[in-house]
Amino acid sequence: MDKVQLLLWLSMALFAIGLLGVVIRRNALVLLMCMELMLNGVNLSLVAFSHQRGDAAGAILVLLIFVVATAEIALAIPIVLLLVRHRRSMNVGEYSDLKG
Amino acid sequence: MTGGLAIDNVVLVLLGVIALVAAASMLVIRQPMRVALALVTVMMMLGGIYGLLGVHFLAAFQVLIYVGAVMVFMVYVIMLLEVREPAEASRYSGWLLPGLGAFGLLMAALGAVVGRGATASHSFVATDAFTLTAFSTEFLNRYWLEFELTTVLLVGAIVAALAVIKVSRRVHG
Amino acid sequence: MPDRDTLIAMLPEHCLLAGIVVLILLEVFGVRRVWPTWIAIVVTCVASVLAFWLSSMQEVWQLFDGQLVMNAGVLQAKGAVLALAVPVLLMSKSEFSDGEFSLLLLSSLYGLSIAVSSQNFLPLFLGLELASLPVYALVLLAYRRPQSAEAAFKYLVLSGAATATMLMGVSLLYGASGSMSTGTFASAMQGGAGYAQAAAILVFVALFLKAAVVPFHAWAPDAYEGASVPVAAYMSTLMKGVVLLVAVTLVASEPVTGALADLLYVLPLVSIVWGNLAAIRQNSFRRMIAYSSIAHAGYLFYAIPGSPSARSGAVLFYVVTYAAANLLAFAVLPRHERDEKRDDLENLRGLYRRDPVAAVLIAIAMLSLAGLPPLPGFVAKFYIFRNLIAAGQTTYAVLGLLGSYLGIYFYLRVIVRMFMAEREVAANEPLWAEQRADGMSQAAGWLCLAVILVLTLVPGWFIARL
Amino acid sequence: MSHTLAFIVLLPLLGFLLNGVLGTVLLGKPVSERVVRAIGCGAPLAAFALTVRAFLALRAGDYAPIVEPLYQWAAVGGTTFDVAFYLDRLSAVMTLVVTGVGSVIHVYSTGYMHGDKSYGRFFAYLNLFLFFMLLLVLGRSLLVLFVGWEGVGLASYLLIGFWFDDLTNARAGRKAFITNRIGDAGFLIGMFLLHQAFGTFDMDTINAGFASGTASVSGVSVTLIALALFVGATGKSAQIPLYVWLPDAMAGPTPVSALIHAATMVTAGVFLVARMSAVYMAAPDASQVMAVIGVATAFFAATMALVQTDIKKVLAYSTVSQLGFMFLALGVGAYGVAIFHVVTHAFFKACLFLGAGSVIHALGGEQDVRKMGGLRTRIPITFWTFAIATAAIAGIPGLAGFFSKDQILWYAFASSRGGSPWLWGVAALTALMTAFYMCRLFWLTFMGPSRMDAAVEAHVHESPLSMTGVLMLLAALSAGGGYLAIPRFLEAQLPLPAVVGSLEHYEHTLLGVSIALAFAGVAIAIFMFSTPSRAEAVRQRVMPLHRLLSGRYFVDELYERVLVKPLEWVSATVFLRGGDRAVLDGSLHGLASVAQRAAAVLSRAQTGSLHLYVLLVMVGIAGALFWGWRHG
Amino acid sequence: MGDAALLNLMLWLPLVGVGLLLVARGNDLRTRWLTLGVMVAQLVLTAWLYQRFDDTAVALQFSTDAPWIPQWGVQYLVGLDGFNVLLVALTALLGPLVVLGAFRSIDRDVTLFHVMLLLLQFAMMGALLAQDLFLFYVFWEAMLIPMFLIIGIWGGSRRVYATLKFFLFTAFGSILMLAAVIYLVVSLKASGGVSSFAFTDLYQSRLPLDTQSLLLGAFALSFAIKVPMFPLHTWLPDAHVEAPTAGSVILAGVLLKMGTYGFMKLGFPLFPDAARMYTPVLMTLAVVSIVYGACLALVQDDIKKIIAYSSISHLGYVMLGLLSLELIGIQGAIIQMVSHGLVAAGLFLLVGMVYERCHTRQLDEYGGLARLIPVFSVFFMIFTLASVGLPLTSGFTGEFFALLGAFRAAWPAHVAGNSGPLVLAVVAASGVVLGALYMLRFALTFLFGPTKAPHQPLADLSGRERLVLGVLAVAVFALGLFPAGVLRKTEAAARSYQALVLTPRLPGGAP
Repeated sequence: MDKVQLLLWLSMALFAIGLLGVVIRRNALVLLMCMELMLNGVNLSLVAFSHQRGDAAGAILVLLIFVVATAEIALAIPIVLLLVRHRRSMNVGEYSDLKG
Repeated sequence: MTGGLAIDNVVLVLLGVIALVAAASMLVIRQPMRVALALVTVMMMLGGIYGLLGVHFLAAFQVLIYVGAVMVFMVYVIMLLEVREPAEASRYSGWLLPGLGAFGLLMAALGAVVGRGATASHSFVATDAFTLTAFSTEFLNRYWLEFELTTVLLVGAIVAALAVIKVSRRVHG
Repeated sequence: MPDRDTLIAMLPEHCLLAGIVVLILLEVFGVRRVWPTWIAIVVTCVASVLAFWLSSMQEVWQLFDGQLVMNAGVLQAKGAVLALAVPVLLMSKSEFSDGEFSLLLLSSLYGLSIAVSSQNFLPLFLGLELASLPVYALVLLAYRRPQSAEAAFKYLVLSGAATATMLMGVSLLYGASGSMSTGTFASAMQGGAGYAQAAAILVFVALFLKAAVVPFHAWAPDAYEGASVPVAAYMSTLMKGVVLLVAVTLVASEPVTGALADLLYVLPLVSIVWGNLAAIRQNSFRRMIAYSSIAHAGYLFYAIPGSPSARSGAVLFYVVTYAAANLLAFAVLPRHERDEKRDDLENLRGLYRRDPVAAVLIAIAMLSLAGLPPLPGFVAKFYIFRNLIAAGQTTYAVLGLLGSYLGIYFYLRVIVRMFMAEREVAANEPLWAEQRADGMSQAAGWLCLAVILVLTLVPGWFIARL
Repeated sequence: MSHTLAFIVLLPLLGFLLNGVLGTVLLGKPVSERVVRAIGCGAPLAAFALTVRAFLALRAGDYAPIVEPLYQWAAVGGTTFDVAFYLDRLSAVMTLVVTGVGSVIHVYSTGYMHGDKSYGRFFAYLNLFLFFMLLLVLGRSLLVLFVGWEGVGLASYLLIGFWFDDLTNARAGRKAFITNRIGDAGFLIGMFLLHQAFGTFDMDTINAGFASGTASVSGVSVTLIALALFVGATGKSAQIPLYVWLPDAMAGPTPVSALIHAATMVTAGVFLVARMSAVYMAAPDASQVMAVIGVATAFFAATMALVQTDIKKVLAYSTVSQLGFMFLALGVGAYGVAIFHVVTHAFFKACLFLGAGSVIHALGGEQDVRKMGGLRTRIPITFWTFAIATAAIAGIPGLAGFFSKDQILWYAFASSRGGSPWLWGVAALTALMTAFYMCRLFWLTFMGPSRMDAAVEAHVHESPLSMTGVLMLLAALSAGGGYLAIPRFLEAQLPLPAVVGSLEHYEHTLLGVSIALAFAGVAIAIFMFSTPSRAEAVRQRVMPLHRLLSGRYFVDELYERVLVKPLEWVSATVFLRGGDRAVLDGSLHGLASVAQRAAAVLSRAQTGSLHLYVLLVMVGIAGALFWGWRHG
Repeated sequence: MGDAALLNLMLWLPLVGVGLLLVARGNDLRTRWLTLGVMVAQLVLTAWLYQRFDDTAVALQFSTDAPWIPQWGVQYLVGLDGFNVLLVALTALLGPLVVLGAFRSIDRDVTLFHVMLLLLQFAMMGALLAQDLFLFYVFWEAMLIPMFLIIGIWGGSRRVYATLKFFLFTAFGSILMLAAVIYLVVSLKASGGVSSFAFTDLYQSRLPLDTQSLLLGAFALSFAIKVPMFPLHTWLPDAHVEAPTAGSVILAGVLLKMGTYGFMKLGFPLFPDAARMYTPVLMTLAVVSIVYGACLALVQDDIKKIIAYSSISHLGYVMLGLLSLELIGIQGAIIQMVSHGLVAAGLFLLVGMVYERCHTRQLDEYGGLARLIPVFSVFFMIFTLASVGLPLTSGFTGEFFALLGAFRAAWPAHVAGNSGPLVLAVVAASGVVLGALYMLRFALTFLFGPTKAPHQPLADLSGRERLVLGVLAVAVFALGLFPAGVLRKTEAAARSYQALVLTPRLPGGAP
């Protein structure tokens, strides 16, 4: 079993768990955290490949992902705040006025 | 990759297992605060793995940016929002079972991808891990476009966040 | 590093950047005398003209070790996209008076310009992110009703999922080839070794998500409905168009084969049928347009399995015609002090009696969207399906066309409401003139109409330049 | 005189245009009767004069046919369709009858229609009829003939429904048109087959082709052609099974019945067959069919005429019956004799109808013979002329009908082209009935005591000179017309059939029998109807038969039940309700509602739940990857 | 100015008219007169071109050939030939009459109405004149939209249903035709290397039989819906009933003819082998249309529906003639097209005139109109008889030649042992009886009997109405009495149609 392979499996698992979390968890903040988990999964695979190749590009992408993730969270949190204030609930399932 | 130190590999596996367990626990823990802690755990473990792989500066960033900034912010917000969910309320959405099914499918698919990729890609011989110096020079030479873009992105994000906050001020006084 | 090349080739981006800086400065110093939208319009126009000017030079600039490649086609696409942003800015006046809108839109446009010209996944990723991040805020910006936040949140989560999926694909691609260049994609698509094919699929799934192709479409109707009119217009046209341009860049000039090909045959078809059917029962204009845009995403993606030589031309032509029609409809949509009411298709009932010009313009837009000759929507669709049949995919082309037939009904329904239905005017209803879209929006509408008419009369002139 | 024939045809058209178009459309108000009269009668009289002139020219040319091309109607590829007129012995006879009888009936009408609010329209229609009838008899090509053929149908339609305020009149007109159309369809098919065979519609060419036997008929069955044309003839000439329109056609003004439904139009079928005699000579089977149908029609129509109470209906059935005689003659190859009967029939039947018209005129519109009687002294001219014509049709020797009918009977018996004792027997019986019902009619109308209402009786008056003069003229012709040796005149063109040698010696016997039959019929009628109770007793004794006959064998009802109702049922129930509404529109609406329902389902699938959306994404990614994996 | 330029001017004139109307809007009367002027000008130009049309030449005349989308080989290629010359004349003739006919009846949204009329006129002319498949398709579809609005805005109570049905029906056919068009052009390019949409180039295509069949199916579906042929006709009665008079007139006068024109110009000549293979099927459908349409016309209570169903029946004869592949039949079909255009237009105008006065279309609410409005009745009778196919009217010329052609084609087959066509021809011939049946039922109830009308007193036709109907009546008689000149104009085209369809064009065959 090689190391990169192992890390990849872990990375995939994190990605999938993150996605699953978005599907099944009701709490909006937990949902956001699960999205972070997905990105972490991606990061891991990028680092693993970068390590395997001895190439910096993967690592640089990881760095960029850090920044983007931060920016996304910085934007997401106020939106969630707005929703929570209006809805008095953290339950994402209740944010379903728009449908049909 | 059997050439590496055995102890390294053991630690690596250990870190990975902990990360996996922590990630899985994120799905079942009820309180958001504890979910955040689990996530922090995952991040720390990943930071450790990065370190073990020799990408130390990423490990450092992982801890600094993610754990230090993002998660602290998150925790702060969790504390700020004291919306009490009714205790009897499920932590899960109505899509738990379908979600689990889809998860199974997705894992199988991703697993198959990784499994198949293994046969094809492990012909690579690990070259030396790149150093921080190499990384830095490359980042500043080849990739300063990304640097510029990141800057714009951050500016945009800040403006956006400000705009959102402005809206929320307008709406809720 | 050839700095002069960078300076010249990225003139449109620089111009946008300059605009952003100026707007920030205005904001910082609290200058109120200059209306920010004007600046944004000027900047966008200049950037567009610059892009076209550069494209006319027929040169190829390789920037940053080939991470960005500016050739005539890319620059032309960029010019077109930027030009199409002008109506969006024009119609924003009535909704947004502050500078944020312009600022965010310019940032997003900057991202789009980068994404279009990227030949490397790093700038591509950043460009797409830069394009979408401000839009989350834009969806929320005209907070007229609480649903806007919901819309923004849904858009953010799904877009985040798209980003993660794409990055996973990129990562696998990187693992398989050791390079971040988009050139690796085309070979991976052919069913290359290891993770390559899965990587290609993941990347395309992400594009499907961003362009709202069934089954990754569900965010679009909610997001559009919650967003204000100019933002919905922007999302449904420019954002979607750029995703498609990116897709075309990725597949380069390779024929699509393998599993990805299957996806590209089936999913667009499902999209066309689904979007067109679901639109039938909508009562919200924006939601209807959203479903229509889902169907149009289907048509657009059918350009990819079409014959490679004409892909980019077909996509660009389609994007321009589709966007022009969509923007036209949004621009002249009658106003209402309540956003939900403005959105309500009932608001269009008997519009011809109240505002014939608006009714006729919306009708033209609808007919073009439905792909009925002689309007350019038809030529665009013809272009796409011609390529598909030329590539030997007659069955899917026929099915796709049949799917497009399903769509005719709901476009006609709008026309029926405007022309063939009467509405009693409530006593306290504002005068017709007050409901008419403002002058700037109308100007945007006429602009789009001009584009449509030119494309109707001399489509060959335009196609020759693609 | 290169365009005489054209003028003959076009003059009545001019009359029609002047009276009809100018009178009705342009001025919008009625033109004075005097102007109408001048135009309306002037045109046929001038046509008659021209016909005489043309006839003289024909004779001067030793009866070589005169061909007068007018213009080329159409040309497709190498095939041309010309409008040309053709005058030979046959068409000369017909033209003379048409213009001659036509003219006098026009004159008669000036009196009969006096005071009608649509005076101008009437003459316009009559002129239109003449135009088409002349087109029919003078056309060189079957196509021109067909134009006239359809045209006279139109004129007949318009004239039957002339008093259209009463819907029954208009209905009768429609019935005539439709029934004729059925025949026309057959005619068309026959024409097409001829064109297939000869590549032309010119009848002289076709006849020549058949006569010489050199024509390549290219696989087209002559019998089929002959039968198809005969179908056309049964329509126009009121033969079984298409005779039903003619009795109803009596709804039109009486001069119309005289002109169209007795003297001229209804004989068009006879003319057609005579015109195309070469075809029928080549088709003995079809001729046999024609003879049988003819005699059957003659017989059944006569039986129906026995019990009719409407004066015009009796004459109508009599006309059908006489037409049957003509077809019998045609069927046994005696074309000239048939035409001879056409001519004599035109005289006496026109006289009868016009006489009946005079009676009706006198009685202010009464048509029921049961309410007449005793008119002998009140309207003497009518009485006498009617008497002569009745005698003529009954076959009293010396009068016109005797000659022609006797010849028909003879050839039916002895012709080598299908004559048989059976045909003769039935025809003779019919002749007996003819004499009987005509005499009955005559007796009931003129003799015996008056059965008129007092109000009617008060103003019974003899008709004006314009009418009585015409009656006298026609009576004279009815009396003397038999001396025109038309069969011999036509023999050069339409040779009489050979008589079966072994039967030749029966000629005089048969002659005696037919005279006896005529007198017998008259005698029985007088015996029965001179004492009303006797007739009533007979009626009572044969009540079921009487009901059957006066119900006209219930053929109309049968047609209604078998043809009209089923057609309506199929159209309304099967096609409209079943086909259009249920199946076609139904499946369409079904599809539409499927689409609507699908739309509803898709719309409901969009629940607004973010979880679901992401789940879709998740399944989508997994599915896409699996697809790729499966794909290799 | 050259004749080609005149042709272009004629084609584009309505669009110029639209511009004028937009400038001069606001005054209804001015709008009407302007539109009328434009239509008359077009008619004059058409008349000039018609008499300049050289009937001996097979080639396209007064043609313009300019690249439009050169990358695909799409040309702006228009011109007159024997195929379209009569229909162009018919369209131009009906134009002013429609405007005149609607002079009083349209009082709402007058400008829009006339703009739509002009656009429709433009599209119809374009579809007829186009000699490039892409251009044809564009015009073909462009006809729908103005008609959609005309029915939908100025129609009766169920107008929205009717107009949507009309649109969706027609568009369905067009969509499949579009696929076929693309396939045809792509395969032409793939086999021969020519990238062209010009009819003449497409006539050179060689496709295997099964491909031809599929493509013909797609084209035929589109055209058959337009004609309309059984069982694709159900849109027509609804559309006619709900449409305003002008809409019905154009619909019956020109639009339906587009279907048969399409068959003649495109459907059969493009795919001759398939066309010959499927002739029995199509011919059966044509005859079924004749009978079915007539039967349905027989039981309608709505005066417009009677005429609508009669159209189905009448156009069956056109199809019959076209399918006979006999020169006479083809010529008959062409004449029948024009004739039906005139007659149906006349009848719809008449019905519209009476509807304007009485506001009901129920047949049994009328009676004895001949007494009330005699001039109207005379015209009504003329057009009824023309519809019945009485000699001397155009209806006879068309029906007669079409049937004769069908017989001439059927007989050899019958001799060879295949009696199917003959049976069809005989049934078609007996259709003339049904035609008389329903039209005379109509006339009987409408014109005759005791006078009955929902609105009395009725005014008889005005001078304007008389003019409109008079022109049509003259045309009807002219075509019935002197068809020779008209037939000469189309003979070359009929021949080339015949040759195109009769010549096998499978791949690998001798060229």
